[in-house]
Amino acid sequence: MNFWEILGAWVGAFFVISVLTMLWKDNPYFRFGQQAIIGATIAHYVLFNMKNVLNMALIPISKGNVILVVPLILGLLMYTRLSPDHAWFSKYPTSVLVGVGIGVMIAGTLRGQIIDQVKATVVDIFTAGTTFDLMNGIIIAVGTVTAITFWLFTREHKGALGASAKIGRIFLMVSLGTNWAGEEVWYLTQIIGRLIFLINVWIKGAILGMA
Amino acid sequence: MVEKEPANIWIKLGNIDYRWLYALSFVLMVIPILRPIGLPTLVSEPTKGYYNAIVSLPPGSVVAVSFQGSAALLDEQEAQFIATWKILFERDLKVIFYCPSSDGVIILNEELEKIVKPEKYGKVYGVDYVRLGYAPLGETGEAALATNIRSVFPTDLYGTPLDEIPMMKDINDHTDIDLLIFQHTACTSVEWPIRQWVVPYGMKVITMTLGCCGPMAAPYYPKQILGFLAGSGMGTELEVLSGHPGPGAVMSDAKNFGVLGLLVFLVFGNLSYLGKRFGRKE
Amino acid sequence: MIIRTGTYLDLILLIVLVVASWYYMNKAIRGEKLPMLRKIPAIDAIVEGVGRSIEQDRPVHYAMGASGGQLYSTLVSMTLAGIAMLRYIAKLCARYGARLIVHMPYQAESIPLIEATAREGYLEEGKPEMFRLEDLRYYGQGSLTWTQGVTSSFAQEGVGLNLEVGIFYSDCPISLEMAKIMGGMNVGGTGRWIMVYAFAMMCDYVFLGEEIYAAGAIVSDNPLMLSGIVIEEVGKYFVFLLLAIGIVLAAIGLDVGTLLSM
Amino acid sequence: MSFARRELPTILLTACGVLMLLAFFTPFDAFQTVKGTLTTWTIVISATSTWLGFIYMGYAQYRMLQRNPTLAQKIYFITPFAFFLLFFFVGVSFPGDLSSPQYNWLFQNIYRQVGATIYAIMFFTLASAAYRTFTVASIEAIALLTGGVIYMLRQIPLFPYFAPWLVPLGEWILLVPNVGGGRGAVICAALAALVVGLRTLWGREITLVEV
Repeated sequence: MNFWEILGAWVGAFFVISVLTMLWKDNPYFRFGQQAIIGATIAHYVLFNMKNVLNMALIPISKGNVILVVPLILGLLMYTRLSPDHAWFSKYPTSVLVGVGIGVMIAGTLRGQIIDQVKATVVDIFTAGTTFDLMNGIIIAVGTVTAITFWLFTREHKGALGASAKIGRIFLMVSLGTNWAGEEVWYLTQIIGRLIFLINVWIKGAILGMA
Repeated sequence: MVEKEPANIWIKLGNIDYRWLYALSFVLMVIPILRPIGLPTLVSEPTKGYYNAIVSLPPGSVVAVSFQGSAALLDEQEAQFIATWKILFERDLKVIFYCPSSDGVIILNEELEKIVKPEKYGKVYGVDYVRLGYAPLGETGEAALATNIRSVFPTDLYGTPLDEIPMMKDINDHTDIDLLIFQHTACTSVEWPIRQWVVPYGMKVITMTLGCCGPMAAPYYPKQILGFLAGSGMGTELEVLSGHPGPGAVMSDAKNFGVLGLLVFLVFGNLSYLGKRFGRKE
Repeated sequence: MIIRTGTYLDLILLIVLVVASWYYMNKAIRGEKLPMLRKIPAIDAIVEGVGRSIEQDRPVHYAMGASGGQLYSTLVSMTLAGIAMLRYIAKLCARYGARLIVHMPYQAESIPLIEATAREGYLEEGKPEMFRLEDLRYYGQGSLTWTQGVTSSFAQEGVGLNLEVGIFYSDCPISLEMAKIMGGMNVGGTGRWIMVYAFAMMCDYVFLGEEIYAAGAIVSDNPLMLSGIVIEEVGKYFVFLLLAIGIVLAAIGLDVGTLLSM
Repeated sequence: MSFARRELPTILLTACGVLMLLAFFTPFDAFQTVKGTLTTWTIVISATSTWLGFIYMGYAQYRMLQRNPTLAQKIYFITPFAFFLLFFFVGVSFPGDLSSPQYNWLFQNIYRQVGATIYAIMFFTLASAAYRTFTVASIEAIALLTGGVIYMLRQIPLFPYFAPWLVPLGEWILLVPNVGGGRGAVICAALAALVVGLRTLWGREITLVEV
């Protein structure tokens, strides 16, 4: 390991341990690390976006693409929020962003999250090759329909609707449990990765010089 | 004391300070990292399919590797990568590496130069393996590559035109490639090689991916893809199967141990619940 | 063709929703009675939580997620749901005199909207002087710095009610669990199903998935917003209809996969 | 005045949204160009506004120092600015800017190293939450517990070795009941998001109009 690698291991370990102490309790070491990371991440965020402004607005404007002055001014209008009298100017850039966002959202949601889901539910049943697949397809369809009934707000959940919503809730709970398990094992890999870094790279490599 | 107030145990069992759980998990995970144990691993069918797809290739076959590595997700996949590179290099195969992500180039560099070292297996750059570098391919790029490699990568990573590389002289499209190893970190990308390589040309494809993406790959095995590796667990399986112990073994041991603390506490929590419940009835 | 192929069904669904919106919103404007709405317990829990915070002399924390200020992505509606809830909690805090700390998302472009909404909440209750700008916290990009900052704030300033509604990725488990460990009361939810498990497991009262949108409408107490829930209901029945038609057509041997790709 | 404060931003919002939808539903190139332009604009607007975060962070830190002017607080106050400056100057002063090896060193050893630690912390928080909630208290809780524990054990190498049936069972839970429940949840959330979007385009979303 060269000097910079060793220093890097020390710096990395310093911050990793600082974060991990949060599990024990709040302490000055954790707070120092936390404050440092705020500064670092804001700088990173600002730098990347300044680069975007430069490449996507300032350089094209200097080359004659003058229309890009408009978003630049709209972006600057965001800062009027800092002056109570002119704060309402910031509604303009916000409106453009939200307008575009809603266009993107509607276009993306209709197909991917609704129609394709319905399609998959129907197709799974009718393309099933075996009885087992067919049964699974039907279970998925039942789960989908009952889960939706759980979110019907305009009727009391009584009688048939109540039973359906109850079944839907069980499907939802299994789904939540599975999501938990998927994430938990994935995070387990990550904590082990950090521990391997601390033990093999920092302690063995940088401190004991064994690498 | 304890016998007189049995309910107290149950309440205590359900209210243990979480920090004991955290500390227990920590200790359990550190043990196998310091001293790998090598707990047994079941080698699953997709892993066997993956391994067999490589070892059954006749000598001199050409393998293309689409390597989309991501630095942030390396813990999950490094075992798969290293074991795969070792299996490839110890056989008489010609390997083409290309990267649809910029991270991929850096990771591959680290792994080939520092860990696997192809020259150790007597492999020569340009004769036995080639690195084509990075291009933001996407699904259309993978399709273009299948019909004409030179349209996407006119040169290799070091800027040498492909025609000047001995190994690449006769290789230009899917007909010259015998196996595609497709590595991806977005779950739905598993469909790319299937749509672009398997369906139109009937290519042999195997894939490597994250643990969470395994279930998305499973429906395509064994018809469209001959095998797949998902997550560090299956990376360990490949290490066991191929006899190349690596980072996966430590990871698996630590996983096996790390989860024990949680299981113990789950039992505590349920005992506490049942104890409180039946304690109340009496 | 005027309509792009492959978007016919999308358009039909959109038209159904537009017509339903037009019908029910007009009904709401005319002041006609809307169907009764099922109770969501988490809404009452918010008021209870604010009361508890005042009793214990601890602040109320509100968060929309480390990445919850997405104004121009497909998740924009979830941001708006978070904003609607912010307005409500600001009003409640102003009304009962609790201190509100807002942990802002990293998207700086959403800050003006967040500040305006929080101010508006206090203004509506006639207590604009209670609004404190320094209680809008910003932590930079990434879920780590955000969770660190939130945890640190819980530890130093205390946590009474911790309300989290909006777009959550891997940031919610830590902030929710830390609030719980430090004795706070958690209420919250997100529309991203993959993260709902964290809310279901860690919150005292949870908005399951879609309920965050319904809750935003219910707390606004505005008939126009409330009519939205009925409009969604129309959409749900349309989905049932689509499913039924699909199954019938598939049963008589048509290629439903292609039909539903129109 | 009122028009410029209230109606005009709403009109702007609706126009942007409708243009994006036209680009999605119609095949005309003109709308595609407009869509491209608007997308670039949103990036420029949001990139220009990044300094707002820095300003709000600075103000909150300053007020905290004012209220509690101890030495420790002074150190906490200076830290984020020090790290901001460190990242900022390293980011702009070396050739290659953000891709320079110097900035990359900072990024890898502080930003990324610490960023990965978040997942590690997550493992512990999810574990303690499971300890609290994974009980056999009700049918829903049992569903949560079963889904969670079985799918977790399926992913830990040791357990399938002794109980090979965990693999197909775990996969079945993931691909059948989980998909059923999850699909219903996704459809409902998507419909709700669409309704909010349409209401906003209509200029009826009070959250935006009144502010």
